[in-house]
Amino acid sequence: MRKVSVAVVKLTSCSGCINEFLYAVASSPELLRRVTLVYATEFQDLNTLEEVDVALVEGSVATQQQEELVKSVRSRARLVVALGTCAVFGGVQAARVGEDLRRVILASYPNPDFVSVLPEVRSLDRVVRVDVRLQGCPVNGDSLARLLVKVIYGGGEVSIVENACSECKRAGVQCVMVSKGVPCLGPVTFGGCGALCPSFGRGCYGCYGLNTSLVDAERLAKFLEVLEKMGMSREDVNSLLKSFSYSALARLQARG
Amino acid sequence: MLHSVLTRVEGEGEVVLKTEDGRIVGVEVRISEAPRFFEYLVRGRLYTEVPDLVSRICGLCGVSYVITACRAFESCLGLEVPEDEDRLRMAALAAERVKSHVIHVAYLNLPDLIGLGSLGELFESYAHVFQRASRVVLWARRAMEVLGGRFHNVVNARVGGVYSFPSMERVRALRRDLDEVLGGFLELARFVLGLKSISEEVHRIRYMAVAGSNGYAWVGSGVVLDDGTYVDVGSFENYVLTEQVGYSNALRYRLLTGEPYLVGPLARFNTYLGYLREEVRELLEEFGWYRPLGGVQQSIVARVAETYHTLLELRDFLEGYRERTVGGVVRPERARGPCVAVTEAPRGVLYHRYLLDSNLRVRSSNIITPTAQNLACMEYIVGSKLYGSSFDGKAIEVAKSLVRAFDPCISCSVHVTAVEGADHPRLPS
Amino acid sequence: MGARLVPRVGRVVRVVEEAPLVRTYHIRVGGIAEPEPGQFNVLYIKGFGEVVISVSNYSRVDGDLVVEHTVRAVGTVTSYMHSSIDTGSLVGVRGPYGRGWPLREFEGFDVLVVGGGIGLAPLRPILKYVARFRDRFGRLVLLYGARRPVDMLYKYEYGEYRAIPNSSVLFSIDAPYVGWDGYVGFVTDLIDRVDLDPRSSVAFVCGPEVMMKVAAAKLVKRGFGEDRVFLSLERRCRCGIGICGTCQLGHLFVCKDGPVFSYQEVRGYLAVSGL
Amino acid sequence: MEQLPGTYFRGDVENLRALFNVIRSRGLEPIGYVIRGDAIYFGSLSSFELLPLGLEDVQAPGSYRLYRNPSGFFRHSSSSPKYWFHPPVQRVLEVSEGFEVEAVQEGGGPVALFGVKPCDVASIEVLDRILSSDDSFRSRRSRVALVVVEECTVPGATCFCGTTGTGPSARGGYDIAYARLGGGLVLFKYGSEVGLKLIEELGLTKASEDEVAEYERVMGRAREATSRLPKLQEVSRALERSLADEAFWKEVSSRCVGCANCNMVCPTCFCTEFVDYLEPSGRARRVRQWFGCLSYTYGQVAGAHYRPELYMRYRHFVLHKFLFYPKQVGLVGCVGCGRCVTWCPVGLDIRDVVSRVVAKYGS
Ligand SMILES: Cc1cc2nc3c(=O)[nH]c(=O)nc-3n(C[C@H](O)[C@H](O)[C@H](O)COP(=O)(O)OP(=O)(O)OC[C@H]3O[C@@H](n4cnc5c(N)ncnc54)[C@H](O)[C@@H]3O)c2cc1C
Ligand code: SF4
Ligand code: SF4
Ligand code: SF4
Repeated sequence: MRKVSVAVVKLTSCSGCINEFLYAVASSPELLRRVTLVYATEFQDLNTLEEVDVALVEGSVATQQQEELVKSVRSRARLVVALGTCAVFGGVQAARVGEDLRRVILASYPNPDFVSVLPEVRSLDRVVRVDVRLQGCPVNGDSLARLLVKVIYGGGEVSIVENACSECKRAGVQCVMVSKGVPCLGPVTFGGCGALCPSFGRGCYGCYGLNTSLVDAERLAKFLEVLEKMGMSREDVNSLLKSFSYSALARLQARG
Repeated sequence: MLHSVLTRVEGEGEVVLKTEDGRIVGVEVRISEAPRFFEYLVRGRLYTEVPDLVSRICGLCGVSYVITACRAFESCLGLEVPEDEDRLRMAALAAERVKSHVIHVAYLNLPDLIGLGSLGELFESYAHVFQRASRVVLWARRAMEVLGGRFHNVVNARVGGVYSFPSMERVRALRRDLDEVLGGFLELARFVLGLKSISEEVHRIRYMAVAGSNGYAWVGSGVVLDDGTYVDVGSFENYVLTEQVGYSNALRYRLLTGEPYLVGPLARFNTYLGYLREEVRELLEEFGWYRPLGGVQQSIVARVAETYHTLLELRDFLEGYRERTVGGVVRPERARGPCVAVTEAPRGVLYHRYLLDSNLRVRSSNIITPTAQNLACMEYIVGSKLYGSSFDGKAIEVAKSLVRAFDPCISCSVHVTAVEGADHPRLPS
Repeated sequence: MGARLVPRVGRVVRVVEEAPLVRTYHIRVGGIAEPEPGQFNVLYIKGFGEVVISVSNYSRVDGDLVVEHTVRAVGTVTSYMHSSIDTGSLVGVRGPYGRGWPLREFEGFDVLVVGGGIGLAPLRPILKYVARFRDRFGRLVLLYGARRPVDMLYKYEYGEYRAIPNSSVLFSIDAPYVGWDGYVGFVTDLIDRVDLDPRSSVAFVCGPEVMMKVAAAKLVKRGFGEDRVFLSLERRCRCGIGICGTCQLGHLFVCKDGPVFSYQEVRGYLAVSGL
Repeated sequence: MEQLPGTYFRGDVENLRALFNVIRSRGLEPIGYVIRGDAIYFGSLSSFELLPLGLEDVQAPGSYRLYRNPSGFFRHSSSSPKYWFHPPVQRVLEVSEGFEVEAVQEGGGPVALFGVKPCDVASIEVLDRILSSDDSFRSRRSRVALVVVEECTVPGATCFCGTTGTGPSARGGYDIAYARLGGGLVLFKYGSEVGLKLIEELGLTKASEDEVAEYERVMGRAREATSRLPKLQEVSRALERSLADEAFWKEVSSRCVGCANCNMVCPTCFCTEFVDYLEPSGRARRVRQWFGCLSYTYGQVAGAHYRPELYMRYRHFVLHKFLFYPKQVGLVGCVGCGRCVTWCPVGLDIRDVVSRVVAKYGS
């Protein structure tokens, strides 16, 4: 029986995606049996990072140490998976980027000199090569389990890029934007959550990230006009996008 | 010399034992988890957006964050939450406690008690225990999915209530499966409560829990200390001292007297022992645990008791559940004073305070998390146990297991703030 | 109830390493029809997905077929095949599907075969067919280009192709290579060197789409009728039987109306980018 | 069997209920528009009360509202017959550890389309042809034993079925059609022997001349309201000429965000993707699910993309309906329901595109 060695690496994040990993393996004893955790500070004591088949990396890179850690992980891992929105896009912590760092720190700490972080918050792919991206805040544990099984068998997942709306419609959920006038980021957000927010009657706030293979800056701007008409200010959408799609947004802006 | 010894906690942190001539002379709990500055991130945001955002502080107890933020805003904006909606949110909070406790008890703490290094080993040698635990966690996950949308960062809570009621069909299915889950849980509980390796050591510590809760400790109007002192949520910040140390990314807290204090399951257990349900009491009595707990390593008993209690409460909730339509959205005009609330997160008292500007956007905030409050206590307990003893493998084990018994969730502890700086208008007390 | 989407289970009986990232799988399978040249099968790799692969040859063994599929590892399923599917492995097979090369219609004609890279795979059955029914066709000319000599498929068979009476075989590679004394440049350049009478010839082309467009334009310029130039096209193919819709090229379904089309049928569509 | 001129029958909603009950008593499961929560879905109608009779939808580009209105008229919601005939997610294969392949079988008894709109009935005919080799579709299709159509006396603001010739009155392919007129009057007609028998069984009386005249007046108005677009042949011709006009297609699709809502709500969009599931034990499952041509992956292959830009995919959507569908199956793929207009979150309007293309490329 084939086993894969897995490293679970945490950067700047909340551990939510790591917990989805825990769920993924706990949900199936057979899966657990095929995973050898070789590095996971959260679950075990043994912690030297050797060669691994898969590194699941949660979080974004916000400190010098993390940058070094992730590079060393890359050099030892066959497959690097960016696990979750933080790793794929930067995560909520990226909303501080571009602000005066001292002011940022002072909002939380009385003594800013004790805290050392980088001014940028980088998604994983801006530091190392990433093989698989699994977005979601948190990542969908079932998709992660699916991927792990395929990796264990020596393959991967066929990628299908579509927006949250497709999932929404397949699930038979009525569009909240069109039927209730509730602003929703679903039309520009990666699918993967199963249209969670709309299925609870609320608008999507974009935690699976902005799908830049579908929208460019111009289309996004026009879409924001629509949201604005529904009562959601540009400012609020932008802060959501910065929180959940930081690197995608940066890419869009760079493309012009 | 410095020796780092900690792993198997949520997030990144280490316990550093300082030695001189081979003897331990100091203990530092260092939180190396990178700070995320939530107090800054919520600035300028409309109050309606804050719950979803602060939910990201912790991947283990997001519901607590969401509910604390919602309640903080509801109180200052004068919003009434319809009773059914409140109960639905509280049920999600309960499911979160179950999940968090079982993960800690079975996956993180148990290996210490039965002398194993990791989850993998636990699975190999105690498959039955592992499976029972997993079943409870998976059920709790489903409960959170049904009630709140997902396992972490639930989406079905808003300032003023919830977004929608789950269908009867899904709730019934949950209820149906609960009996089996409860049965399995009881086996797990008996296994744990019967362990001889739970330390009887007593720690002389102060503790704090939410007060004014209706029943066992969930949410309330303030906090209560072990000596019965009641502190209203509005003056919480005046009763705790904030400190920042150079070796850690997390703030830490003490009582005004300078004493460290404990929050979390043990504090709740000791404060609310009489409120535990009959069935829980009987179970505890079976193993001689129906009594105030004296040391942090006994927190596992509190977790088991709370889990059982909570599962039974959830059973009642599911049985009484009726599908409804949600109340309308009320758009308040202005906030009356600071927005504050306390909640019992799985790891203990969680405090939020926000100040809103006239556009109902956050001007400043302070979030005091349970683990941050426990840090000083951790150092104190490990220090008093190990001070002067020789640094060796045994000392490391002792330090580790003591810290782990706190179930420190480090992700959240680095998002602790704040002594009022120039940036923060001081609260009227 | 997807009877048509249900594969037969076959077994890989032989694997030939053709070139870097290209392997030919010989799969023995029962209960499927004999493929026409240019048709394809859909191979199902359990748990990972299906891929549409041309039949590059086949033979009969005790009532079963052994179908040969030359697969280049380019994406998820094909890479997995290369790493994990070997002699003895089970593979699902559906097919044969699609409209193949119209060989029957062009009996008596000279046959020009132009292939690029992996595109030789669906053309190979033409060579076998002409060899088998030699007297039904006129001259046979094969033009085949690859990036490097090492990338050329079926190297072990070139002698066989050359040995077909009244045939010629010309090769090209993209850039000079040590030890290569053949043509260097695009395979489409070789079209100029072919002395076939376009009025009595038919051309069968397969390769990257740009190469096919250039080849077709050149052939037409040389006097081949647009209805005498045939291309085997590619689009995203999922079902193979025209019900998933993802292979549409204009109103044509590549899987069931094609994959082989006359240039006449598709020229207009191919001229519009992104149609 | 064609309707004989003048053979209209009169009745009311109670007769409709009676018809519903007769159908059920014959062992047919009525399917149609069903109230579920605060929305209307297409699916099994377990009771007459679930029909959206007292509801009214108000549609506009990018906007849909449902109101309670006893005298209101319901057209349709985002959910079309496609949900039932060509379900959004279908299991195709179950494969064991040892590679035994099992096709997923799906049973079910006969059904009756009940109260389904003419445009949606027409959409089923389109699916009929395009999915003729889809076993799953055909097996569901073959379960339809009776068709009861509700004609649209008051079409919605995004409807253009008159242009596409698919409404607002029933065109054939039905057993019974009825129209709800003012004052609770329901006019019935039959389209088959079976339909006529049923009408007789209900004991309906012939409609008066005045009633028929009123019916014709109402339907005429409805037809006019939905027929304001250029002729279809002209649309196809213009589209054919517009193929390579990149600038035009970029311009008309400039607000599109590629969400594929239009594809999902369109009753004739049938495209699907396949998803493979693998269990740790080696058991596998293949699932087929709706997939929109506006999604990024549509046209993507390993190492290349045939429609990398969004305007190309939007263009394909429009072309497919009006230009390619006719060549593929001999029917225009658009049935004029207007769903893609209403349910597009940015309100992109296919009617505009069609008019503009004719304005620019029409003869
Ligand atoms: C008629 C026809 C004949 C073909 N014959 C051969 C052949 O003989 N040898 C060979 O190596 N390749 C052939 N291909 C291409 C082959 O189908 C793709 O290389 C293969 O599907 C890639 O699958 P993947 O899962 O590795 O790639 P991914 O990029 O992971 O693709 C995922 C899915 O998309 C579809 N897809 C992706 N690329 C293509 C493509 N180029 N064409 C069609 N569908 C695609 C497939 O359904 C695939 O499973 C043929 C394609 C067509 C249309
Ligand atoms: S294209 Fe639009 S109007 Fe036409 S049938 Fe589809 S959804 Fe209806
Ligand atoms: S319009 Fe697009 S999704 Fe719809 S059927 Fe045509 S190709 Fe498929
Ligand atoms: S046309 Fe509208 S509904 Fe269709 S993909 Fe574009 S934005 Fe979405």
